[in-house]
This record gives sequence, C-alpha cells and structure tokens, in this order.
Amino acid sequence: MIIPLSANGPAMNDYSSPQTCTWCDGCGNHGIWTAIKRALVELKLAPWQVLLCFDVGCHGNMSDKLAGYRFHGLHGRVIPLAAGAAIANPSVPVIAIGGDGASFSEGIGHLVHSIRSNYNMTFVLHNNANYGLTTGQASALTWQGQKMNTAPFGMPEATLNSMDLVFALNPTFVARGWSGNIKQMTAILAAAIQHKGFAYVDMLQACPTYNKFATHEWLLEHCYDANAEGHDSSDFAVARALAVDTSQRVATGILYQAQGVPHFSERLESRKGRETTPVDEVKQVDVAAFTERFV
Amino acid sequence: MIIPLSANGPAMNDYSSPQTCTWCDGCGNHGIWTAIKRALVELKLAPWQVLLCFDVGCHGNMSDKLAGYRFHGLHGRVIPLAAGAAIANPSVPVIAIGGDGASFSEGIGHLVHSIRSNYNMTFVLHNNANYGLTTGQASALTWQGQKMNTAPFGMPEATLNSMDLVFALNPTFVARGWSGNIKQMTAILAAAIQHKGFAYVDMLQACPTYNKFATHEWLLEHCYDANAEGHDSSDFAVARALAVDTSQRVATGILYQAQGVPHFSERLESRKGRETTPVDEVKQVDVAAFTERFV
Amino acid sequence: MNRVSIKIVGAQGQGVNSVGEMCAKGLKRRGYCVFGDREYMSLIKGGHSSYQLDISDTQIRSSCSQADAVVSFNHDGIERNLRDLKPGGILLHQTLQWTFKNPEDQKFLEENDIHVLYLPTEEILRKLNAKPILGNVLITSVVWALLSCFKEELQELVREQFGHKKDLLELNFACIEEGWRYRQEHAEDLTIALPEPDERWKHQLLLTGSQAMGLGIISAGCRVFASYPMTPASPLMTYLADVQKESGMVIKQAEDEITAVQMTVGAMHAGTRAATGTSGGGYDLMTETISLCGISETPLVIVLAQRPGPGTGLPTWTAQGDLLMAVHCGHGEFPRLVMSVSDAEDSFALMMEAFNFAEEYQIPVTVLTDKHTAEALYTVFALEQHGAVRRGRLVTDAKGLSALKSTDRYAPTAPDGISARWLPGSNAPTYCAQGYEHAADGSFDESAANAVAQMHKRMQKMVTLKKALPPPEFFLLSDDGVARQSDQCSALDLLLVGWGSTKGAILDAMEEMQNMRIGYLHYTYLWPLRTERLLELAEQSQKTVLIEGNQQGQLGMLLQQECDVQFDQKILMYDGRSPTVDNIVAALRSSFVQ
Amino acid sequence: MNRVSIKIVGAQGQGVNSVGEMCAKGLKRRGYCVFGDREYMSLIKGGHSSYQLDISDTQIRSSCSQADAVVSFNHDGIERNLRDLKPGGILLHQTLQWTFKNPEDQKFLEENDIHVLYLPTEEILRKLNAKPILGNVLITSVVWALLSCFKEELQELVREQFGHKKDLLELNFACIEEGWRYRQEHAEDLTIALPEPDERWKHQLLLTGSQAMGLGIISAGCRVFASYPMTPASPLMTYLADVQKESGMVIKQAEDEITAVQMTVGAMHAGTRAATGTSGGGYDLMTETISLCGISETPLVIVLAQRPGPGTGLPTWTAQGDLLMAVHCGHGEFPRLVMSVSDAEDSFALMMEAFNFAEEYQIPVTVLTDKHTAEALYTVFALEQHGAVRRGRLVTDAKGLSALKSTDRYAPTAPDGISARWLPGSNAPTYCAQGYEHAADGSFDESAANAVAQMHKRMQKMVTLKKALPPPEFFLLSDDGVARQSDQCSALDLLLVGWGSTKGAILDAMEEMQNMRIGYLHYTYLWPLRTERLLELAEQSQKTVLIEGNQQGQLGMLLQQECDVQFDQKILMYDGRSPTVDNIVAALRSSFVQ
Ligand SMILES: Cc1ncc(C[n+]2csc(CCOP(=O)(O)OP(=O)(O)O)c2C)c(N)n1
Ligand SMILES: Cc1ncc(C[n+]2csc(CCOP(=O)(O)OP(=O)(O)O)c2C)c(N)n1
Ligand code: SF4
Ligand code: SF4
Ligand SMILES: [Mg+2]
Ligand SMILES: [Mg+2]
Repeated sequence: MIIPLSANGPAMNDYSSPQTCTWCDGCGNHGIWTAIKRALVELKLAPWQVLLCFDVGCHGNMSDKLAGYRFHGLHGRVIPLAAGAAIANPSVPVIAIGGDGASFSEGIGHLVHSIRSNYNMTFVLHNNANYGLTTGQASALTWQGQKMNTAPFGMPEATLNSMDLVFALNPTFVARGWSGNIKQMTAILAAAIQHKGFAYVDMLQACPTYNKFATHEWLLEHCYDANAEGHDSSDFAVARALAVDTSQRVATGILYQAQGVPHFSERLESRKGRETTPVDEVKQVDVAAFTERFV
Repeated sequence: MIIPLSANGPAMNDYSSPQTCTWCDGCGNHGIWTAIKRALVELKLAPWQVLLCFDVGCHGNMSDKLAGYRFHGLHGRVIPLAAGAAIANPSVPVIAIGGDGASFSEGIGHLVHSIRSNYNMTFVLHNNANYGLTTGQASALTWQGQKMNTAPFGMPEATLNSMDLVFALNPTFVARGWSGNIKQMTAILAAAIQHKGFAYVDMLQACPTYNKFATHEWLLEHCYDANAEGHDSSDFAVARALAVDTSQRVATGILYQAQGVPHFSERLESRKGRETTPVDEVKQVDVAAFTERFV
Repeated sequence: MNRVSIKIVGAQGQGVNSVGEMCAKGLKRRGYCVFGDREYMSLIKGGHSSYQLDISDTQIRSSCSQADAVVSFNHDGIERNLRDLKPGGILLHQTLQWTFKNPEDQKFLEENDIHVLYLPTEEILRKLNAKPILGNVLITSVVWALLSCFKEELQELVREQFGHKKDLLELNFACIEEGWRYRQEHAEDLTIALPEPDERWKHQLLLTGSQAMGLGIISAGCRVFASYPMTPASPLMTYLADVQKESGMVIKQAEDEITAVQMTVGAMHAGTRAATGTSGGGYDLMTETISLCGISETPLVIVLAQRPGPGTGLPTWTAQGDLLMAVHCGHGEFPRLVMSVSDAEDSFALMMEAFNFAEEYQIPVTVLTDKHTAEALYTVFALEQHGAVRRGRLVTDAKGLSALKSTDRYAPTAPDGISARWLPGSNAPTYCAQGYEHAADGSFDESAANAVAQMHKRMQKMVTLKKALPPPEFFLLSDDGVARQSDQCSALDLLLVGWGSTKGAILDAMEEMQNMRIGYLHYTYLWPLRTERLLELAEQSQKTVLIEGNQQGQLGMLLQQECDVQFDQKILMYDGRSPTVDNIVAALRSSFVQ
Repeated sequence: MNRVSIKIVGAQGQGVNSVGEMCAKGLKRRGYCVFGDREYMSLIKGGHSSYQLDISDTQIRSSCSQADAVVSFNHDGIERNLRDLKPGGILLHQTLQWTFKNPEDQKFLEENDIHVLYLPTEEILRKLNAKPILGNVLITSVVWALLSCFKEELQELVREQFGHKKDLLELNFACIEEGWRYRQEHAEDLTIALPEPDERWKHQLLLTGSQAMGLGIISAGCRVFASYPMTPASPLMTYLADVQKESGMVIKQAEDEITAVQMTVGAMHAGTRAATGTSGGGYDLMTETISLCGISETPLVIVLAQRPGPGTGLPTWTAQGDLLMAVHCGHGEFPRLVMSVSDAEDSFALMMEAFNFAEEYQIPVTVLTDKHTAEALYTVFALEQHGAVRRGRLVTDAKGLSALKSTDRYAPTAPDGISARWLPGSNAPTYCAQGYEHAADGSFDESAANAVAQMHKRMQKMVTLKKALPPPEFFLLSDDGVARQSDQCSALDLLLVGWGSTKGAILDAMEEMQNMRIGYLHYTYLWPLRTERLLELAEQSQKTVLIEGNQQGQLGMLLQQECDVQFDQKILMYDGRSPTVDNIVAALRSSFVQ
C-alpha cells in the first residue's frame, strides 16, 4: 500500500454513517467495526481513500454503517472481488471483510489461492464460528458436538483447523484478534493494512445469539497478547505452532509477518517498470505494433 | 467398504474396453490406468460391483477405456459427485479420479471438505502438475519458474504444497505413488479402496507433453518406497513431515493411515441402527407420524 | 367472506412469531381456517417484523392488507403499522405514555375511529415476578379475550407447551388471568368479531409451505437431502434436519451449493432419491450441474425458493422472478422440467411428481417455490399422497438386468427418447454415465451423425413429456365459491392466468367478486409449456389478465413465444410483498371497469 | 466464385496445423483471400484433425465441404477424408503401399477420377538426414508446387521462421527442393488451379478470431484479463498472455471461473477496463456474479465462447446453443446486453463497443463467440478502430466530483435509468456499491416503494439501451456480390435471418445464388432485441428463413416472443461442424424450390 501521510487526517466521525447498527446486543461485530474505523483514522486515511469490500453475512451488514468506498458483493466471493480492485488500483488500500462460513466453506478456494497469490490487500475474517445471518448453522469452524440449526446432534464433519490450513499456504502476514479487545484489533488492522502482500487477520468474534461456546467470556478468558509476551513474529515455525494450538490459551496479536516478499502485482513481468496503474491506463490503444506478425 | 470376497474374482480382461487409449506416448495415465484395473482385480471386485467417477481432464479420458460402472462428470466436481454416490450406496466401492487442476483449483473446496467429512471413498489424484487437457497451463502444483501456456514467464503465484494442506485437514489415509511404478500403485490402491473413510491417493504422473520438470526420469530418480524403508504409517507427525518435504527425495507408499475413525455415514445419528442403504429405501412413506404436531 | 385479520408487529426477537403461532394454533383448533404471513428483515434481531393472521370460517388462502387489530410490541410498530388498520380497528400496544409525534397519525386515529389500548406489560410482569418472555402469553391472552374465545383453550395450548415445567406453567396461567382481567377492565365492550367457528377446521393441519414440502419429500421416498443454507430455502432443510431421526434421511449441510447439487446427482445416480434446495444465487451455481444432468440423463430434483433479486436483493421477501432463468439456464440445449408449487397442499403433493418425472424422463427437475409459500402458515386438509412412486425405465429385477446391453443406456433408437437406466452394483453390463457427447454405451463419440442422433434422442423427451404433463388447472367462480373445473366452461368475463404463490390471493379475490364470470388458469408445469387450454379459454373470454410476481411478466413472455397469446392486462407485482386479496381485487376491479 | 479448397488431415501433433498455417500465409502473401478452418478432437495427441484452407481471389468467409485436394499425414486420414474430395481432386498421402480395404473406396476413386499421389516422406528425409518435423516443409513444398506458386515465396517464408538457425534453414531449403522435384517427377501435369492472384490481399492480416478479439480487447483500453482455461475460450487468453509484455496488461489465470469474473468485477469497479472469457460451463458459474452486477450496476464484459453442450459436450467443436442462456441466466430481473461477434473483423471491432456499452449503461455485457470464430483463420483488411472509448456517466474531473452527493450513485430519478458513477480513490462523497436492494446511496432499504423505484430505474436502462443499439445489419446480394445495405430495399425472394459465425457461410452462399433477390439480416445485438427492421423486411419478402447453429432455433424463439414473426423455414445445424457454404446453398436451394 502507498498510504498518503497527511498531517491532518480524518477524525472518527468522518467514518460515521447515518444508518444505525442492526447487530444483536453484545455482538462482536460492534467491536470489529469500531476497530476498523479507528485503524483507518490512525493511518490518516480518509474515507475516499479506501475501498472496503464486504461478503454477505452478519458482518456484511456493516456495509452501510460506515463511510468509505464500499462494495457489498456476494456470499463467499469477497476475496477475488477485492483482489481485482487491488490489482487494478494499487494506490487505494483494499480491505476485504468476510465471515467464517463465507471464507471456509463457500469461498475457501479463493482464500487458499489468495494466500498463495499474495495479493496486496487485507482480509479480515469475522470469525464467529457459525453462519450468523442464516440463523445459526454450523460452519467448518464450529466446535465439535455443538447443536446447531440443521445439525441438531452436532455436525458430523470434523472442525477444521483454520490456522494450520492458512500456514500450509505460506502466508506473508497472519494475525489474530478478538472482538472484545478493540485496542489490539486496531493495532493489528493498522499493521495489516500497511503490510505489502496478503494480510490474513482472524478476528474471533462473539455471537451471543448462536455461538454458545466461544462466547465473549470464553474469549476474554482464553485470549492473550502473544506479542506482549515477546513472540517473535518473524519465525514461521514458532508462529505456526502458536497459531495452531488453541487447546490451552489462544495467542493473539501479529503472529507472523514475512517482510520483503513481492506481492502479486510486483511479480508480473508485464507490469515491470510501469509507473501508472491499470486504472490510469484506460484509453484506446493503437494495435499496429501487434498486427505486424499477422501480415 | 464391504468388499464381497469371492473365490473366482474377475480377470484383467473383464476390465478391458473396446476403446483404445488416446493418451500421448509415454503418458503416465497409462500406468495409473493399469494399476486401477489391477487393484480391482486383486480385490476380486467385478466391474459391476464398483463405481468409478471421473473428473474432466486427460485422466478423464479413461472413462471409456475400462469396464465398470462409471460417471464422467464435470471439471473440478468429481469428489462431491462420488461422495453422494458413496453415501447413497455404501455397498458399492466408489473411486473418484481427478487431476491436479481440478482438485487444487476449480474444486479445492470439495477436496478440503471431503477430507474433514471423511466420506467413505477413494480419491485418486492424477498429479501431472499442469492442466493437460487444456494444453499445458500451470496448475497450483506446477513448479515455480516453469514457462507454461498463459504463463510465458512462469506463474506469478507460489506453488502450493499439497501435502501440507492435506495434512492440515486431519486425513485418515494418505498415500503417494508415481506413474512408473505400477506394482506399488496397485498395492496402494488396493489399500485405499479397503480403507474405511476418505483415502487420499496422490499419483505423481508423468506428462511428457507439457510437464518438462517432474518427468518420468525425474520421478524415477527421486521417488522411493518409504514403507520398504520402514516408515510407520500410523504416526501422523512423522508421516506429515515425510509427505511435505520433497526437497531431496520423494517418499511414496502408504504414508499415513488412521484406523477406526468413523466415516461420514457412520457419524450420522439418523442412520444409527439401519441395516438398509438409502438406495434400498426408496418407497412411498406415510407421513401420518410426522403430521401430528401440526394439528 | 367473514375474514378477520390480526397483525402482530415488533422487533425481530421480541416474540412476534411466538404470539402469532400460539394464536394461529388456538384459532384453528377452535374451528377456523387460519392463514399466517410473516414479514421480517434480513438481519437477526431488532429489525421490524410482523406476523399477520387472517381468520375465517370458510377457506382462505391469503392475507388482507388491512387488519382488524394491530398488536405492537414496540413503539416503532405503532407508527409503521398504524395505517394497516381498518376503520374501527384496535391498536393494542405496550409503550408507556405513547403519543403520536405526527399530527397526521393522530388525525388518522380519530377519523378512522381506531381504539387504542395500552397494555402495561412490564408492570404486570414485575408484579408477577415473571421474565419478559412471559409477556408473549400475556399479550396472547388479551388478544384471545378480545376475540371472545375461551380461556380454557388458551390454557390448554400453554399446558401442551410447558406442562412438564410446573412453575413455568403456573406463571403462564397467571399471565393468562392478567390478560383476561386487563380486557375486562379496559376494553370490556371491545371485541374482534369472529364468525361462528366451523368444526371441519379443527382437525386440519396448520403448517408452513416448507414443512409441507419437507413432508412431501419424505413421502416421495427421498432418502438424501444435501443443501447449503440460503433464505428462503433454509427452513426446508431445518425441518428435514429436525425430523431426521424419525425419517432416517441423510441430511447433509454441504460446504456450498455446487457440492450440494453434485452430491444429489451422485446419490440419484447410485439409485436413491435425493434432492437439494436453494435460492436464486445458489441456483446459479448449480446450473452447470443441471446441464450435466441434461447430457448424462441423470434424474435431479432441485427446489428453487425464490426471493427478489438480482444479486443478494431482498433475501427475506418474496418474488416470482426466476422463472425464465429456470427455463433457460445451463449451457447447451437439453430437456428439463420446470414446475411450481403454490401453497402447502401442493408443496406436499407435487414433490412426488417431481421425483417421478425426474426418474421417468431422466431429466433435471426444478421445483419453484418462493419466500411467501415457504414461510406462510396454511390450514390444510390432512395431507394425502395421491401419487405413487414411479421410476420409469429403471431396471432392477434380475431378469431385466440380464437382458441388458451396455448400449441400452443411451440407445438413440428409443422412440420417446427414454432409454433404460440401471444402477451401479447391479449385476449387468456396465456403462459410462457420460458428460461428454457419447455413443449409446457412454463412450466418447465426436462424430457429426452421433451428435445429431443423441440431440434428437434427448430433445425427444421434451416432446414426450409435454404430452404427459397435466394441463394447467382451471378454477371457476361459482355460487359456492371457487372450484377446480376440469371440463369445458362457457363464456367468461375475465380469464386470469398465473402461476405459483399468487394463486392464493387470486382465488380469494375471485370469491370477493361474486356476480362475475371469472376463471383462473393456474400453471403448475411451466416448461415444457402446454397452451391448448389457455388458447381455448382465451377464445371464450372477454378479457385476459396475466398476474405474476415479477416485473417482466415472465410466464407471459413464455406464452407469447409458444402460442402468441396477447393479454389485455398484466398485473405485475415486484415490491417483495406477499400478494394480498384486496390488492388483487382492486386491480381486477380496475381491469373490469376499464 | 473461384474457390479452391485444400484439406490437410492427420493425427493431432503430426504437423497438420503447421502445414496449414504455412500454406495459408504464403497464399495470402501471394494475393489470395484465405479462409482456414481447424477441426480436432478433445484429446492431446493422436486424435484425428484437419486444417482446411479455402482460397480465392475475391472475398470468402467460410469453407466448402468438398476439397480440391486432401493432404493426409496418416492412413486414417486417407480413409476418413477421401469422400471430402471433389471429382478430379488430388489425394496426396505418405503411407507406403496403401490400398483401400473397402472396395467402395476404390470405386469412389475411379468414378470420381481422383489422383492419388504417394509422397515417400520418410525415405526422402532419411536421405537428407533430416528429423521427421522437416516433413512439414516437404509436404508444403509439394502442395506449393502443385499450386504452381513460386519456390522463392516458400523459401522466404521458411527464412522468416528459421533464418537465425543456419543449418536448419539449409535443411529446410533442401526439403523444398525435394518437394519440387517430387512434383516434377510424379505429378508434372497435375495442378490445383488457382485463380489469378489479386494484389489487394497481399498486405492484409491473416489471423484467428481469438487473435482479432485479443487485439480488440487491447485496443479498447482493457488492462486486466482474468480467466480460467476452457476450450474454445483459451486461445484468447493464450494470445493475450503471449503479448502481455508489449501490451502491459495484467493477465491472471485464475483458480476458477468465479474468481475470474469476480476479479474482473473488482477491477472494473476500481475503474480500469477488465474482461474475462470462458465457455458455457464456466459461464454457468459466473451467472451469480452477472446478477450481482445487475443490481450493483457494475460494468462487466464476459466473452462466452460457445461449443456444443450440454455438459462437457463436444469441447473442440462449434455451436450457437447458448443464446437463450445468456439472455435469461442469473437470478432476478436486471438489464444486460447480449451481443455476438461473427468473424475476425467484428471480433476486433465489437470489443470496444462491448466495453462502451458496459460502462455507459453500467451493466453486464456478454459477448458471444464460438469455436468456429475463435479458431478459424481469416483474411481481414487492416484492423481499424472506428469506435472511441466512451465511459458514460463516469465522473473523474475534480469539478464534477466536488458536486457529487452519495445519493447520486443510484439515484432512481435518472430518467434514462443511468446514474453517475465515480471511482474509489476519488475525492468525493463515498457510497456503497450494493448487492442488496438499496437506497440511492447504496444503503440497505427493504421498503416496498424503494424496491419498485430501483427496479424501474434499472429496467429503464433496457429501454434506453434498446433505442441506442444499432439495428441488425442487412446484407443484400447484388451483381457485385454481397454488400451491407443501410437503406430500404425492394421486394425479396428470400430473407435470411441469423447471428454469429454462420454469417460467413451465409454471405458466401448468397454469392453462389446470383439471379435471386436474397437478403440477410444479421443480428449482432441480441438482447435487448430490435425487431422493426425484421418486420419491415419480412413484409417485403416472399419467404423468410431462420439460420442458426442450434437445435431449437433460439433467436427465432426470442423473435417470436418479441414480435411474433413466423419463419417459413428454419435451417438449424447442431452437429458441431462449422457451417459450410455449399451446405447452406443446398438448404437454401431446397427452400426456394419448396
Ligand atoms: C450463494 C449464496 N449461498 C448462500 C447464501 C446465504 N447466506 C447468506 S449469509 C450466509 C452465511 C453466513 O455465515 P458467515 O459467512 O460465517 O457470516 P456471519 O453471518 O456468521 O457473519 C449464507 C449461507 C447466499 N447469500 N448466497
Ligand atoms: C467449468 C470448467 N472449466 C474449465 C474447463 C476446461 N478444462 C477441462 S480439463 C481442465 C484442466 C485439466 O487439468 P487437470 O485437472 O490437472 O487434468 P489433466 O488434464 O492435467 O489430467 C480444464 C480447465 C471445464 N471443462 N469446465
Ligand atoms: S447473529 Fe451473531 S453475528 Fe449476527 S448480529 Fe447477532 S450476535 Fe452478531
Ligand atoms: S497431455 Fe500429458 S497428461 Fe495429457 S495425455 Fe498427453 S502426456 Fe498425458
Ligand atoms: Mg460466521
Ligand atoms: Mg493435471
């Protein structure tokens, strides 16, 4: 990201919207929403300088609850939508926001391939471990044995270890926050947006209505700030182990960051040496140089 | 699988087809094709007792080159197609056959979820590390830096470590063979078909036409039989390490097998205690018992 | 028509549904035909929602847009739904010291002689030391008293629900008493006047279209249901999942719609009956598989529960906007059946037909429903399965199997286009179910002659199927109300033509228009499309009116393409709302007058 | 018409394409209009394939099903393609001691006076110590000699290709000599008689529809192309990838079609021009996104390269079977444009229009092509871009931006349905590009009134667009051949109506039918569908004939729906083969006689 630094950046209320939030009381989306706005303000990015892309789900109901250029697309498809925008206009920071249902079921292929493609964008997972908006079905991240809508005896499939999957794909940025800690989320998001490459941000999110296991209280009790405890986020193996094992405590913070890995657009031979962005370049092109070989 | 043991099983030519193979000379599909037929014969399964499901790709051109009940479906979709059949009729062994393009790009979500669902079926990956049938584009498993169709400078995305991904999903059976070793492939396939649960079989396949890196010669030089070297396939961590690291040698054989993990159908509360299969049960059902609560 | 309408409104999660359902059940048991319609927003809690009950002694099939009483849980509902009240209606609310900010609203109250009742729910519950949730019973009790029903009936309902928890039961009973007392003290001479109850309704079923469809799926012998959640298809999966232990069905919440439909195809191919359900967006993703089934000749049943599109649209509202998509989606040309349910009764009955046609013709079948049908509450006569399982040319007996050749599978010689089908695991010659163009045994065949022969074989099934399909149903208004009519009829003033869930409001509207010769032609089977009956009827009608829940008049477009009928008027609704009887009446009256 | 046809056949990978391309280039440079058609099977090597060149001094646009010479690489081709020869034709083959097993074949040879030439390729190459691949030049040389062309021309072509490798060049030259000698020794008095060359062809371009389309995409200012490989769309991506360094475009081979189309939408939303391409099965998967663009009003351009379906169908053959799908796919109702290219010239020119309409109307645009257009080789006059970039209501200037309000984005007040669009990163009020039904600024709005207002806004774009679209093009046969005609014409014997790649064979066929008043109405823009011109022309025509490459007559169905035209005859082709001039002539002759 090229983030324009200006002395007088926006204020929180530049990001406010006339629409009132429609999430349930105690929903962790409130906290993530606040942290997103704060991070943008801290980075001195005005609403017109960013693009926020939303998946369909409870988190997607954020799409009209804040300012900024926004695109509220289809369920499961926010990552390639955002990636397309990020490729087209590298000077606008692009943030994709999706749920665990969207990202680990309907759209898991996109997640996998965006990590290996290392698009220059941020992905924020609203991880409430269920399908909120469709009234509480199990997602791949729901805990085993939980009774859910359409799974009255618990889901027959095994819970997916999302962090092991993510690390299997050689990510360049992995962080985890939780919806009760706005300050930490803000810091994580600011770092993620500044990261060059694909930043994967797992926000553990309380959903008091349907998630009766990883509740706000449970998260409060289990989450700890690994960076504060001295975790070295440049060590892949350590970071992976820390991220994967949540059996005792849940490590949060910036778990892993690789510096200097070229992102997708930087890897393109066709774009080497170009100063303009694809958005700048829309104009009629004379094809004479291309047709010679056909004579 | 319930495999009917009969003294006089089928012979190889029971599996032959009037159609002649259409693969390129030296194509590894020939070897895998032979191994599949051999494994079925060794298991004494007659053509009418099995269902082979094919994806679309060069491997899918096998669909009329052998006997057996077969379904040649869509590109990327062979796994859920086969899983549906396996669920419906647990007494017919179901084998799904797909390419690396199909399985790690178009249909990667199905692969991920079939491993965590542990359907009772076998999946054979024809891994030629490229899109053969569409004339040699890069797949997610193509090596970095290889010039491919539509990637004249090599693909900008990173090669995906398929085994790390598979092991992140807690598989119950993982094996790897290569197209030059028919004997070992036959043994692997026989074990996979007998496995209760989802058997993931990665067949490294020479594609002399488009794959100029992992050639038959390269595979011959690098692959070794890990089981022969005493690898303990019940140890998850060891198996994973062995499977993932192919930087020196490539371990083949049955790399991992978990015994006694219930497969998908066995985990269903609704099917507990039923002796019949869903295929047997198609008949009109009186709903009187269901309607009482609506009065 | 003696119709009473009560509209319960409030924020999602406040208890609107619970009060609505309790009243509905009680009223049906009392001897009324009840029709319930839910409206809610695409969010979990706090959005505005309503549950309207229409109640009658004779059959009703839709809501009226004006209510005799509005019961509001919150102040928002007082404002939003005030104007849904009929003159002389009752507004029951629970907001302390409420006054209308808008002088127009105050004026409306007065001009229309609206009775406003304030129920101090919080205060009463505090007195009883009861949790807020008990408010639902309190409100129900007031409504019940206003309806002049018996207290015992309500007590019985509550006992059924809480009988096993003694303290809770007592508290509930106390709330009922308080409700009764409130009515005596504050509204003794107010009543919502119901007609005399009619015994015949007492033992009927009260259920949603989704539940009825779930029962239809079970009844048809379907053993596998794989689906991905999507409003308004989800309630069907939820119902089937809830009763899975009793039904023994495999219920699979798949990871996406493509998985759901592919598993369904795999299971159907293996030989069981399987189905999937989704809404428009998910259906889009299934269309490649529908096309596959066209060429592999695999039976497939998909329930497409419509909501307003495009895109995510209005996920919790209703529409009939996906007909042309269902008819033409999926690449290439292939036979298919598109049919539509219209209420709980046929949501049950038609599922058997869907599976039968799918198996007989070895084609993909799309069953259209919509949010309105899926979530409305219908009073229906005991569900009876008139159909039987028909599996067409499926060969399962040893003798039949032993006579088969591999080339029977796709034999292009079958004059009706339908060839033999047999299942993996059958002791018979094997074949390839082939997604490429193929020879008779499923082997690849790229020749021109074969391409033509197989195309003819497949498309011939459309010809055969069209002949086999029941013609559209004709309903005629007579002095005894509206009734199905199978024989010819004499001249009509108005011929209405439609499909899907608008049927209910259309039939109800016809009954409001006595003294007119009105007929309604209802299309259940939409593709292939039979037009003979329409042409005959249109010939004898003064005026023809197309009624659809979409903007383009999609059935009209198909009819025009197939038989060049011209409609004199089109009533097209696309605001997401369920069609109401009075709106249809008004539109028809204007049509008749024009 | 002086047309000569040469068909080169053999197994895939044997060199058929290489010989075909070399001959084509040489002949064009000599002064001929060349049309090349490739046929091959859905496998990599060994499948039967052919490359037919039709050659003329005047313009030709299609193949003839009968060839003057068949050049076969293998014995299989000798048998398969023998009957493609015209009487007196030449069969050049390389199979030692070949005799026809089938006596019918032998008889055919004799009865039709076929000249059989055996070229001992292996022997000659052995003598020269050359690799098998050199056989291609040897064969080309024999063909070249038979065509009575100049040896130097061929040498020049070979020099261009191998000039940088001296030994190879010499070997190639030696092969040319051998080819020449062979002709002198074995077929001195055999010639394939070409007409006199015409200077005007010399400097034209020889390229495939896919290459032309790629150039059209580049020319239109498209900067991002994301796609997933699928025949027959892949050659377009391959071409764009091959020239990416020169064009500077971002070429993304996505992991699936949904990714491809979503990236395209994201890139378009950001404000560049982006496109994707696929075939029917991949397009199915994109339909949900098409519907999204309908409501979010995001411009989108998708190239849909058709092949015969359903399912995987015949992946390497041609069809026009996806029209109705393109028109009606995607859930809900929304504006869209469906248009079709028909040859290399418009594959180039129409891409600019596709992007312009997409941006002006903020709608999804589907550009249909097919395997025939995508892979055929066309001789075209230098590609000229007549259009200019038009971006509609896109606001980018500071003044315009500063005047914007968020509610301008989806203002339902726009009388033509088209509201302002501006890009992320513009210093202006922000909005939400919204996939749900929405208010003017993209906020959620579930009200009935808003749903109707936004539906009207969006569908109004179809009305505006229909008026703005060019009418179908009319071609009339006159003494100078077939020419575009924009003004009215007098009475016709035959009015042909069609779309897409059948155009080439239709126009060529018309030129074979001098002395008849024949017109052809060619639909480029298929939805919305303009019908005035058709109705006018049909009025003046003795007979109307629909010609399409599908089974149902899909354009005919749409026309019937929109304007109730009745065709006297339908020529429907669905065997996967490219339409040929003589088959169309035969069908038309029969039509005229009937
Ligand atoms: C193609 C498609 N399938 C299904 C849906 C229905 N749907 C909407 S949101 C959602 C899941 C929400 O779960 P998640 O992504 O975890 O988001 P959450 O609501 O929990 O934040 C589903 C299945 C849809 N909109 N589109
Ligand atoms: C939906 C869809 N997209 C694309 C294709 C085109 N296609 C056919 S095979 C193939 C890829 C083949 O690669 P892989 O799966 O690795 O199989 P291989 O040919 O290498 O054995 C593709 C992209 C298709 N048939 N369907
Ligand atoms: S359902 Fe859960 S995620 Fe959705 S708004 Fe309510 S609490 Fe939040
Ligand atoms: S392209 Fe490769 S995989 Fe396909 S048939 Fe040829 S060698 Fe085999
Ligand atoms: Mg979630
Ligand atoms: Mg492959």
